[in-house]
Formats: sequence, C-alpha cells, structure tokens
Amino acid sequence: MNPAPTALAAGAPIRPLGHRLARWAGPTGPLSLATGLVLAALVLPPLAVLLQVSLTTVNPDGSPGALTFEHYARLFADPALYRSAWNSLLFASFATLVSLLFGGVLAWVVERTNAPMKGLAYLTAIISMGTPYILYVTAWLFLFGRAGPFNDWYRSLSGSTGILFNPYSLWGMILVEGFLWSPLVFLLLSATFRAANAEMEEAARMSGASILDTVWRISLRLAWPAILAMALFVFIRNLESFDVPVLIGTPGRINLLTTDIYLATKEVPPLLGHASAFSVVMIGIVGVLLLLYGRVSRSAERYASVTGKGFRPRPFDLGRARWAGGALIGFNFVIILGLPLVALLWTSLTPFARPIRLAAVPSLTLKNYRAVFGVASYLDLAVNTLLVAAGAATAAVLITLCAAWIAARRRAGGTALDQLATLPLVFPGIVLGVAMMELALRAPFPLYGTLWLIALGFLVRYMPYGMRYAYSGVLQIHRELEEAAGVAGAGPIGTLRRVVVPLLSPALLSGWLFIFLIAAKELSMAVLLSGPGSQVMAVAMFDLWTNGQGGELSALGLLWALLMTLFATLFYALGRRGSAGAFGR
Amino acid sequence: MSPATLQVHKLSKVYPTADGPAGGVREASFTLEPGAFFTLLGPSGCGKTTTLRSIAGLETPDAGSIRLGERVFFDAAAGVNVPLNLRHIGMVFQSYAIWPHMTVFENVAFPLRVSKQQRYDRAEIRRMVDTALDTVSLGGFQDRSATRLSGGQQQRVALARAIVRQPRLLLLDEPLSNLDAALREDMRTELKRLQQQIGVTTIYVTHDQAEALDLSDRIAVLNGGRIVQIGAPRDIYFRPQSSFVAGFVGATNLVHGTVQAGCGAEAVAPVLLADGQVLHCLFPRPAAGSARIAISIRPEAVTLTPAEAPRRDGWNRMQGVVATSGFLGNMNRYGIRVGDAVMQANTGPEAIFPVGAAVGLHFPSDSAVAVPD
Amino acid sequence: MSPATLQVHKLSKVYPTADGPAGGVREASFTLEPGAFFTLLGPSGCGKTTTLRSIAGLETPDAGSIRLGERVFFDAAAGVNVPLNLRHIGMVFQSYAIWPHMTVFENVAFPLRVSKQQRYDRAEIRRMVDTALDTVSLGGFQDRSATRLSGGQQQRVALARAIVRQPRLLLLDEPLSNLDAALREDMRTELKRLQQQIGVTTIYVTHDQAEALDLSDRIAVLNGGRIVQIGAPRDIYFRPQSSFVAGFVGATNLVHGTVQAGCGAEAVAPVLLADGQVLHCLFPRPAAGSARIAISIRPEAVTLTPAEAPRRDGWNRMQGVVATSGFLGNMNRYGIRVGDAVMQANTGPEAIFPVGAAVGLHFPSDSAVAVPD
Amino acid sequence: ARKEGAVTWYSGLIVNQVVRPLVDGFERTYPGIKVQASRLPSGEAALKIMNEARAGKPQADVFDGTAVTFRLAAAGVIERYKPEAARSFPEGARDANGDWTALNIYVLTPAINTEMVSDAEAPKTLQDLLDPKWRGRIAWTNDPTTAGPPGFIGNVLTSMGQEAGMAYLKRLAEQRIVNVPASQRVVLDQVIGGQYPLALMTFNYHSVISAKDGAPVRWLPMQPAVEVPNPVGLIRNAPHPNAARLLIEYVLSEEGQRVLRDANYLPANPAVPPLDPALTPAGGHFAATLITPETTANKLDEWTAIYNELFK
Ligand SMILES: Nc1ncnc2c1ncn2[C@@H]1O[C@H](COP(=O)(O)OP(=O)(O)OP(=O)(O)O)[C@@H](O)[C@H]1O
Ligand SMILES: Nc1ncnc2c1ncn2[C@@H]1O[C@H](COP(=O)(O)OP(=O)(O)OP(=O)(O)O)[C@@H](O)[C@H]1O
Ligand SMILES: [Mg+2]
Ligand SMILES: [Mg+2]
Repeated sequence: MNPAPTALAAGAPIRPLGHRLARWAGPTGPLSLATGLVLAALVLPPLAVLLQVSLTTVNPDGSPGALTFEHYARLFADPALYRSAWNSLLFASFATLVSLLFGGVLAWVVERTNAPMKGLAYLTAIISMGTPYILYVTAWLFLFGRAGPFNDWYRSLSGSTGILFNPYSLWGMILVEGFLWSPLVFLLLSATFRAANAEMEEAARMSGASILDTVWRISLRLAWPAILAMALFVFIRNLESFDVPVLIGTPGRINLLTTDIYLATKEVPPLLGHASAFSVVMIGIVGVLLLLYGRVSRSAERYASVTGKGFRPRPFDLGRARWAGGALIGFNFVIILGLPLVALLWTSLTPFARPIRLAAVPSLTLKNYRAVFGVASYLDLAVNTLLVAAGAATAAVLITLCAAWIAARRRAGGTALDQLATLPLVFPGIVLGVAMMELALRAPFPLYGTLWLIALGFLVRYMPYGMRYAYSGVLQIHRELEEAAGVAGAGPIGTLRRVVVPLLSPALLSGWLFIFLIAAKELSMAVLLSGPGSQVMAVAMFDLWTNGQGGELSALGLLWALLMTLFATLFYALGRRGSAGAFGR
Repeated sequence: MSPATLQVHKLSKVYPTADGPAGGVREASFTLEPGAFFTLLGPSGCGKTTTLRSIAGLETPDAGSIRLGERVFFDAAAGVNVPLNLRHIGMVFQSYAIWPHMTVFENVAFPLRVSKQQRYDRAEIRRMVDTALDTVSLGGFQDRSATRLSGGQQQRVALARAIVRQPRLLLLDEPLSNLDAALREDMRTELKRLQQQIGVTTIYVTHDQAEALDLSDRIAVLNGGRIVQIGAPRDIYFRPQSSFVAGFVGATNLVHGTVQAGCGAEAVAPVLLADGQVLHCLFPRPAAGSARIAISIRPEAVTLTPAEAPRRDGWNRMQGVVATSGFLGNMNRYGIRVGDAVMQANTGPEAIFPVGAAVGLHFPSDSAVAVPD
Repeated sequence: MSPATLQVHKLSKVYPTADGPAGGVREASFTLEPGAFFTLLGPSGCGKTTTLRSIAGLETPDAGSIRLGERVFFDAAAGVNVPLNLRHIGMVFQSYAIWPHMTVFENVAFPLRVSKQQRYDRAEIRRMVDTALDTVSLGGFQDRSATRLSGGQQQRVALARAIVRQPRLLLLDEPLSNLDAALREDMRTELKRLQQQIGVTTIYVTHDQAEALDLSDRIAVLNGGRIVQIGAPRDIYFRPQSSFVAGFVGATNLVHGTVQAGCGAEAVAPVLLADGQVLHCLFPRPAAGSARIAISIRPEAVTLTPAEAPRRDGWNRMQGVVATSGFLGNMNRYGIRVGDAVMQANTGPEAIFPVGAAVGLHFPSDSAVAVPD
Repeated sequence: ARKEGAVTWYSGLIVNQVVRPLVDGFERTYPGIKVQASRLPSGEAALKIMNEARAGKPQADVFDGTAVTFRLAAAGVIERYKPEAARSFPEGARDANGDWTALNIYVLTPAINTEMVSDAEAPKTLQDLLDPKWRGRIAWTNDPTTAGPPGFIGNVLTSMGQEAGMAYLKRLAEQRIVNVPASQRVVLDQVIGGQYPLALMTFNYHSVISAKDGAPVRWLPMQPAVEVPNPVGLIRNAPHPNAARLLIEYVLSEEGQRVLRDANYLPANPAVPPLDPALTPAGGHFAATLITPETTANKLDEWTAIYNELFK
C-alpha cells in the first residue's frame, strides 16, 4: 500500500473540532451532566456562602454587612501566623506519616502475609470508627496524661515527680492524630495491597531478596502512587482538623492554624468571617494539592496490575516473623482500641473522674449505666442518628458511585466531578454547618430543623470519603466487563445498575459503612443543624461532655460503640453473604 | 435481523501520548459482504483491537466512516456517532468479560433484558437464551454460576451472549488466545460451524495465522496501524505482497536477489542470488529487470534429500548442511545452513537427518514467490 | 555454579477448598541430570505450576522431598524447608513480572544487589548484567524503562534476570504463552540455544505440545495432579502409554477395538474394530487376546487418496467421505467421516479434496499405536 | 396559649438534669402545650436565633444563656417581657427594660483537689495565686464569656481598679495558666482526676455535687467571687408568644425554681433558697462581683482582648 501523503501520514494529530464535545455527546454525557449538577448543587452553594461570609463584615444582627478584606488581612497580619503555619505543617506531615506507616504496614501485614489474627485488625478498625473522637482523644489523654497510669507507674518506679510522656506536646498531638486516622489508611490501603500482583513480589523473592528487601524495593514502590494519593488525602484532612489541635494543642499552648479558627468559632456568636477566610485560603492551598492528587491517583492506574483473571492472592510466608506480624496487629488493637476502651470502661465505672488506681476499685459502680438506661429519650436520639447517618451514607454512596465511575473511566467531565466531590474535605464542619443553615433558611420548603437537613449536611461533608472508596473500587473492575454491557445494548444507567454496582458492592459496602460510622458521631454540624425534633446522639454526648458527666458519657459511648459494632458486624456478615452469592465464592 | 454489508472507510484512530499521537490505526478501509467471515491479522500492537473497538463504538475514531447496511454508525465529517448500545452488534472480548455475579442464564439473557428497541417477555427470553446456549452446546448450564466454568465454557457463554439477540454483526477479539492448544482447536471447529449456521457477518481478530487461514473468507493483514494486504487465505499465504506478510503469515525463508530479466504477472523468471546461484521464482506481479526482490520459500515446500540427489525438473535445488533439528510431533524442523544464512525446512516425522549432514534442498519454482524487498 | 542433579521425590501439594482438598499435585517424582531440559506438559489445572512453585519454594508442599545436588531444599519428613530466597534458583514467570518502576538494567541487577551469599561491587554488577543482557541479545537496552518493552523483549529481560546470578536451576512457567505466533517461534529457538550455551538444568512448564517436543530432553505429562508418563519427546509422541497422552501430545484419532490375538512388546498384531474391519497395529507393550484397546493414529500419518486406490503393503486402509476441509497454510486439514466417527487427516497444501468426495485413508501399521482403552 | 399548642426553647442548660424536669413540670401544669427543647451551646444558639430572625423564620420562642443575651439584645431580636413571677427578684436578677430575667445564678470560684492541696496550702486570696509554686499548675476553661477568663479579668479590674488590676493580671499571666478547651465542669473534673491541683472560674455548686459523691474537691470562697445571672427571655416574633410567656412564668415560679434547686442549681427566685445556702454570696457571706448582661455588653470585648493578649 502506498501511504497517501496526507497529514495523517505525517503523523500530525487529527483532532477534528468538537472532538471534546463528542465525548459529552456520548452515552455517558447526560449522566455526567446530571451527576455534575447534583454535585454542584451540593457543593457550590456552601462554597458561595463561605466566600460571602469571608468577604463581608457582620452587622450586630448577624446580617452580612459591607464588603471587606479585613478577615484576610487579620489572617495574614497575625504575627503568630507563621509559627502556627509551621506547626500546622509539622503536625499534618508527621501525623500523615504516622498514619501511613502504622496503617500502611498493618494493611500490608494483614493483606500480604500469613500473620495470624487478621480479623482482629478489621475489628479494631471498624470499632474505632464507631467510637466518637472526643472519647478517644480524652481516653488517650487520660491514659497518657499527667495523672494517667503510665506516668503514675513511671513516677512510682523511678521515684521522680516528673512525667514520662507529655501528651500536651506537638509529638503527642502528632501521635494521637496519626493513630486516629490510621484505621482509614488501613482500610483503604488494604484494598490496594489486596489487588497487588503477587508475581512481582515473588519474582523478587526468587531473585534472592529477603522479605524486607522485597517490601522495600518492590511492594512499596509499586503501591507508591496509591500510597501517595492516600498520603495527600490524609494530609489535607490533618491540615484542616480541629479536634486534636484544640483538645491537645490548647492546653499545651501549641497553636496551629486551626486553633485560632476554632477559638473564633467559639465566640458568641461565632466569628465566622475569620474561619471562612481561613477556609478559603485552605481551599486555595488544597486546590493545588488536589490537582496534584488528581495527577497522582491517575498514574496509580498505570501500575494497576489486576485484571481479575487467574488472580490468586498469595500471601508472604513470614516464617517465624509471622508472630511479629501478629504482634503488630495485637499492638494496633491495644493502642487503637484496647487502651481507650479500658479507659472508657474505667471512667464509666467510677462515680467521678479518678485516675486508674487499685485503691479506687472498691468505689466502682454501675450507676452511670443505670443513668444511661434511665433516659428514655436516648432511644429517640439513637433512632434519629441511625436514620440520618444511614440516609447520608446511602446518598453519598449513590452520588459518588456515579462520580467515581465517570472519573475513573475518564468520561467527559470526570476530573471536574472528582474535584467537586473532594472539595468538601476542606470545609470546617462549623462553616459548612452555617452555610447549610443559611441555605435551609432560604429554602422554599420546610427543611430547616429537620433530620433531612442534617443528612444533607453529612452528605456534603462525607462525600469525599465515599469518592475515595468508590474510585479505587472502580479501578479494580476490568473495563471489558463494562464494555461488554455496553455492546450488549445497555445504556450507562443500565451498565451502572446491572454490572458496575454488583461488582463494586464490596467497595460500596465498605464506603457506606465508613460514612455511616463517622456520620453517626459527627458533632460540629449536628449541633448547628439539629432542631428540637431532630436531635442526634452526638449532641447528647456533647451535652454530657460539657457537663462533666464523664462517667455517663463513657457509659453511653461504650454502649454506642457496642451498638455500632454490632451493626457493622451484621452489615459485614450480610455483605459477605451477598457477595458470596454474587461471586460464587 | 438479516446480516448486512459493513463498509469501513478511511477509519483512523490514533492515541495522544506524551511524544505525540501514536499507535491506533490509520486509514483502514474495507467492505464486508453479508455473512462474510473477515479476519484482522497482525502482530501485537498493530491496531487490530483499535479497529474492532471503533466499529463496536467503544472508541470514537478521529476520522473516517463506518456504516452497516443503510445505517451510518459513524461519520466524522457528518458528525454522526451512534452510541454503542444502539448499534446492535454482538461482541466477544479477549477476556470474555463474563459477569461473575450472574449465572450463565443471566449473562446470556442480559442483552435481551436491557434491549431498548424491543421488550421481551419472560417466556421469550427463556426461549431465546435456551436456543443460544444450545447453539454453543451449553444447554443445561443455565443455572451454573459464571465463575464455575472452565475457559472453554466461558468462551462459549460469551459467544452465546453475543449471538442471543441475533446481531447484524459479530465481533470477536482473539477469543481463543486464552485457551490451551487442544481446546483451541476444538473451539475453532465449533466457531466455524456456528458462524456458518447462523450466517452472521463476522470480524475476527487474531495474531495466530493458522486460525486466520482456517476460519476466514477474507483476511486483512495489519502492520503498524495500516492494512498491508487484504485477500482470501490462499492469496495471503501463497501470494504475499510484501516480505512482512510472507513472514508473518506462516514461517518462511526470505532469500534476497536481483531479477535477471523483467517479466509479466504470474510468470516464472530467474533471479540471481548474491552468491551467484540462480533460482526460478513465481512473480505474482510484473517485475522490471535488475530490480532487487526477496523470495519467500515456505519451510514445508522444501524437500530434503541426501546431498547427492539431483535437481528435479521445474524445481530449484540448493545445497546446505543441517545446523539444527527439532522434533515437533507431526513434523521435523531442520535449520539448514546455506552459505551465511540458515533456511528452515519442515519434513514429515519419518525423514531423519543428523546435525552436520550435507543435504540438498528442493522446492518447486511456484513455491518460491517473489515479494518486494 | 555448576549445574546439579535435581531429585523430586513423592512431592504432594493439595489445596484445601470448601469441598475438601483439591487441585495441586500428588506424589510427583522425577530426577533430572545436570544440564537437562525437562518439561512439565499438561492441560490447564493439571498441577504444572504447583509443581514448579513447590520446587521454587513459593509453595510449601504437604509431603515429599526436593533436593538439588547434595543440598536438601525440602523434606517434609525431616522438617527441612529452605527459604526461597536462599535456594539460588532462577525463575521466569508467566507474566514476566518485570518491575515497571525500574530500568532494564535495574531489573536485571536486582538479584545481584539483594544477594545475601555474596556482595558484588558496582563494576562486577555492571559486567554481569551486561553479560546477561548480551546473552539474551538485549545489549544496549540497559537504560530503557521496563514499561517500554515489547512482549518478546520483556520475556528476554525476565530471562536475563533469571540467569544473571548463574543459578543452578532455571524454572520457566509458560514463558512463551503471551507472545504472538511468529515471536513465539523465534523465542523458542533462542531459548534452546541459550539453555545449551549456559548449560543450566531447566524445568519448563507449558501446555503447548509442539514447544515441549521441540525443546525438551525429557517430558513429564501431567493430568489431574499426577504424572502420567515421563520420557523422551519421541517416546511420548510415538509410544504414548495412555489415550490421554496420545490425545494431548499432538492431535490424534482414537479408534476402539479388541485385540484378536495376544502378542509381545513391539509387535504388530491385528485388532478387530466394532464395524468388523481389522487394523494392524503396533503394540509397544505385550497385550492379551480379546483385550479392549484404543488405537492412536496421528492425522499426519494418514495419507489420503481417491477412494479407488488400493491398500499398500504393511499399511492399513480405511474408506470415508470428506466432511470438512481447512487450510492451515503449511497443510490442509480434512475431517473424514468413517462410519459414525470423523477422522482427521493432515495433508500437504497441494493435495486438495472437495467436501463430499469419497477418499481412502492409508496409514502404516507402525503408525497405528495401541494404547490402553 | 393553648391554641398554640407548643413552645420551643433553645436552652444552654443541661437537658437531663434541668431542662427535662422543667419541661415535665410545665407540661403537667399546662397539658396540651408541648415543649420542644433544643440543647445549644451559646455560640450556636446566638447564631441560630439571629439567622432565623434575619430569614424571617424565627423558630424559637424562649432562650436562655449568659453569653447569648447581650448579643441578642444588640441584634434586636428580643421581645421585652417582664414576668409576673419575677416581681420579687432583686435588682441584678432582672432587666429594667424586660429584656431578660435571671433564671438562676452562677457563682464562679476557684476549686482545689483536696488530695493534692492541703487546706493550709490552698490559696486564700487573689494574691496567693501569684505564688511560684502554682506556676503551670492552674487551669481554667477557655470559654470566652463572662463565665470564663474574661469574667475573671473583669472581676479583677472591677475590684482592684483598672491600673492595679492590670498589673496583677500581668503577673498572673506569668503563672502560665493552662487553657483547657472545655467547659468549666470538665476543668473541674480534671482537677478531681488529678491533672491539675487548682482551677479558676469553676461553678461552685459543681464542687459540692462532686464532693457529695466522695470526690476530692473543694471550692474556695476566694473574694471577690464572680456572680453571673443566667437570663431567660422571649424572642421577637416568636411563633408561640403566649405559650412562651407561660413557660417563662413557670420556670421563674416557685415551683419551677424548686426544680432548679433540686438539681443543685442556685435559684434566682429569692423565695426559693438553695440547698446549700453557703453557696451564694448572700448565704455564704462572701463578696462577689455581679456581672450582668449590660456590663457584659459594655465590657466583654475589652476583657476578651486582655485575655487574648495576656493568657493565650
Ligand atoms: N488507550 C491507549 N492509549 C495510548 N495508546 C494506545 C491505547 N490503546 C492502544 N494504544 C496503542 O495503539 C496501538 C494499537 O493497539 P491495539 O490494542 O489496537 O493493538 P492490537 O493489534 O490489538 O495488539 P494486541 O495483539 O497486543 O492486542 C498499540 O501500539 C498500543 O500501544
Ligand atoms: N491457591 C490455590 N487454592 C486452591 N486451589 C488451587 C490453588 N492454586 C492452584 N489450585 C488448583 O490446583 C490445580 C492445579 O493448579 P496449577 O496452577 O498448578 O495448574 P497449571 O497446571 O499450572 O494450570 P495452567 O496451565 O492453567 O496454569 C488447579 O485445579 C487449581 O485450581
Ligand atoms: Mg488486541
Ligand atoms: Mg500454570
């Protein structure tokens, strides 16, 4: 054949005008558009409110006043800003590192080796997600604090009057935050490791590499894009986190960027301009990170080695080090779950706050449990909470399923959808709460003060997490399975419903459970958005906490965690049965 | 529906990469008669799958047009692009893409359940699925979970799914490449029978020349994104138009030389080799004197004899020494050192020459085909 | 290191599944001479990979022992199990498992860098990697990123990586199955040359009989987790000990019949078929009178003639009608209806019989081999 | 009022201890009117009430809370109402204009862990707090209201005078008081738990409650203490104004105040003495600085600024 001397032969790119538009005209165009509209409707109004609040003064009656840059000016004029920024950076980076190291190594051990007690790791992750942060953090502080058993023992052993651990330090904060988020890292990375191509590792072993060599030179490098994406995600979350910086940083006089913001929101009424300006700046920074993240998570596919065909997971035989792996899982259990639960159990059994000492044992009482069971309204709260959390989780999973599918498959508008869905990650809860409140008040239908509003708020707030779960899930489905549905005549919705959803169900279930669990304990928004008829559990717990009913709080928290665990276990059992049926396992 | 004529015209689809557009397929044109079995053959990465996916609607081509019967599927100039789910095409993927969460029955029934053009009721679906499964000899497997099938069975489920709606066009992307040799042969026979039975126009993608030659009515050989030859299997095999086709479609020995005297099409003419030997070759196309050409000699066309055997009439004879010998079961394969080159020769399993033996290589003139160098 | 004798004794490895232990391999025993090229051949799921992985140390067998030279790798009874990274074995995986985040050089240098037994300095590493890459004809590709390699090149990188430390044993798991036909043949030749050049004891896994026959010194045919025959290629092909081996190692026609009179080993004796015909067959093992047996006749042993051609001396002759015909390039394949059965016959590309023609099937008695039914 | 059928109360009080018993009592007295109580921290309460008012959709009828009142007054969302039941209340316990009426009284004092601090060591005066031995061992809430550090600062400045007060505060700041990001009650619990031996600005009745359970804690009648009324009031354009008035009347009535008292609070109604009379400045004969919402409105920003400058 004689190649015709056309532009083609010259290798020039052939991209007729409107080629990009053609993508939109494709069968997924309408779905992209619809998902985009829903996402925009969810994310952009709060963003607009945020911008407005950050750019206006507040009149005494709380209405927005004149345009001003004062909030930004104040932000940057603060002489302590650079110190706080530095602290924030340290805190976010090292906490991310701790989460990644701890959660990541754990995920690897659980997914890729024959270490014993793997179930325990999952149990730990799930229960820990069901336990309110505040309980967690206070439990750790209680244990490692000045009067905690560890410093107590140290004093009695060494005879000194000082302390061994000072949790009210930057390192204390980093550790606590790191541990707090390691279950999430664990759950998401274990999916990555599960999907890894075992032959890559075996080839290294056959080449004479020890297990450590193999992990360091092969496994980690191959999972690198996924790890990096995960790291960015956790980093962003840490950067905007409030709980730990405030609970630990304030007494320790360690100011982070968010500490100030938090204090501003504690004024009466909260000074939202400041917080909003901060959020806007954060959105800018995080926007850059998100772009980076988008690029990284895209290249994660390059190494995606799963096709599903002939794939058998083959764990490493750790030999005697098996028990070291088991020990790590045990340590994780103790640190993430065991110790805090012991602390909670102790406080729930003592009549008033007391350090853990043998001397206090005779005074132990069940009165706190009696008190909890004596309050009938907890039942309503529990029902409300379950409804709201389940509603938010369901909606978030549905929306992010569409968004993640479009994004992961590079359909029209995919990147935009991904970023829209990830954006709420940077809204501080209270700011988002205010935005939602404003919007609900302006809504033409009765939304304000209903459970719907809380669910909506949770939906926006936790969409980014749903997105992560769904996105990595979609990447694991062999593309041809979907294409076969298209060729067989199914439209995008049909493909999604009949093929993608069933195949994705394990990832979707995990995502659902995750959102459900963290939504059930979310506080800052719940306080603002709940009306008299729509109180949720977290508000009640907050009430107990501010009233110093620590014992009752612990009792309630423990019971709540128990309920959540039962719920999650049931859910997993059902899920497993469901997917066992689906996959013939 | 009755099969229809498929017309692919100047189809181009290249992929943007960091170093500019690459891969894909460029300016592919062909027309398929209704009921034809057409094969795209070529080495890995030559653009076979891209072509197939463009026809299926899984890729949006950059240029060209695709029409089936009177229906325009795609026309870059006119801006027409029918979504894939409305094209009514059956396709079997290389990985089969059997949905693991469904039974065999549900897999095959899927195209009927999602059909937009026509609603099928339960009884109809059951009847059509049963028919399709019977056609691929999988009657009775209806309720088996799709994950509990062997490779060959999966392949047949994929086929049943592709034909259940009686598509106007059937696309098969290397459907046999995942199977082991014995199964592959069985399935090949099966596939051929099936296509003849239902008479659907079929495009088959493979890189296995034996498969292509065995199954097809017509073959298009692709290389580097372009179609380099289209023709009937025997044309492709016996009348390659380039040394690439000669070498890719079946093993061959290529010998280089100069045409001694110009000749017309389908004529036998002498060719002078570098070492001074003269071979008589078949020229499928006219050739000018003193043009440089290559001669393709199939290993199975070569008969080996002890060195002293004379040249037969109308045959060529070369002289060499056995360099390697291999036993392939149904034949022996010899590498014969002739001058600097090693020529391959296949013989029946009974003829045995030891390595180092001097042998004569004999082949008829019409088995030495001239191709452009 | 010099190659050593590999002894595998009663190796068993089964997988626990929901319905009891299944799959894997059972009681496999064989001994390999230093430098031998040994092939495990069998259908998908017969336990080839399991055997190979057990030798490599990637699986822990349930029973048996494995020793290389004087070194015991594994002995279930004695509780010995050398970790895989200390076994000093080279292995090529079916997927090649080339690490995408390294260059070609780094991929090949990896075994040297992580070596525990010996530290190599930079110059040494460079020299050894270069040698290995030259051996597989990839000199000059050192700095290429591993993701930018074609299938054949990846395959050779994997090979270079496996041999760079000069292992005492080389394990290859279907190294050619991902390549296209033309490349597969080239690599086969290459592999054979290479193994002879470095002289390493090699175990090769494949389900392709042509590959096995061509490459191996000895072949073990596996079926359902058990070794059913071990022998030299020609033994396996011409003297199958079961109809499974006959059918799996090369296409064959199996005809069932009854021994008319008992006979000794390597004797030719008449067999009565169901339709009353008598065929003369070769009995590799002694047979008792009136035993039921199967006769294996290779398609390429069958010569087709027009129906009227007479029986040749020492040959068998059957009568049939051409049912199918296929063109495979280097041969034609015919399906001939003989009574109720269809027999396959391969002929050279020149012999052409139309479908429906009555033909005679001729084959020598020693090409009709009796196997247990 | 009965026609309205319901009344909504945004409360900063503790639901289980006070709000629910009050609601139960009210609903028993006025069957047919349902009380919907919503627990809100001050900041959120102010935000919600103001935003609802602005949107023209007020939801709440009744509010309470120290920190909320003056902001709401400034925002103009309070409906003036002088309850019948409060006729007998002292000056400082009701607003002359009727913006608010005290529901109860808070008395804020230091408290010590009795296991860590002996009676002899316990600080008796504000000056004792400057003793170097307390350095880094004093805690207080970081609540930016008059019940938190700003209230303490106000107390010092009011009682010592502007100049002497500032000098004192500067020296106190060198003690590096620990800002605990939690309520006064939680700070007290940390004292009980042994994290800190001494806390400032705790509600004195909390110490009494805990001590009754056996906790090693005691409040110090250090003079002057801080006295803050907890106001209750009516919201302008409330959806259920009449029922709201009934509710306010009820909670201020002797019956309502007894409910408060039984929950260990210090009632505002002089007719209902507290369980432990020694807790109030009057009953316990100690001096206290009364900080009313008006003072708060005038001074809080200034005191908060001092807090931010010196103690954060
Ligand atoms: N999505 C893509 N992006 C960039 N390049 C691509 C893409 N898909 C295919 N290519 C390139 O286009 C060329 C043709 O690919 P195609 O899949 O059509 O080959 P093929 O002939 O089917 O090969 P194989 O036999 O290996 O399946 C290849 O070089 C491939 O690398
Ligand atoms: N980890 C495992 N768990 C359960 N069964 C297994 C496992 N690995 C292999 N098997 C089973 O053991 C049998 C032998 O497997 P093996 O991989 O050795 O087969 P093979 O001969 O290499 O086949 P192929 O040609 O398909 O690679 C198969 O039936 C397989 O299903
Ligand atoms: Mg392809
Ligand atoms: Mg295998």
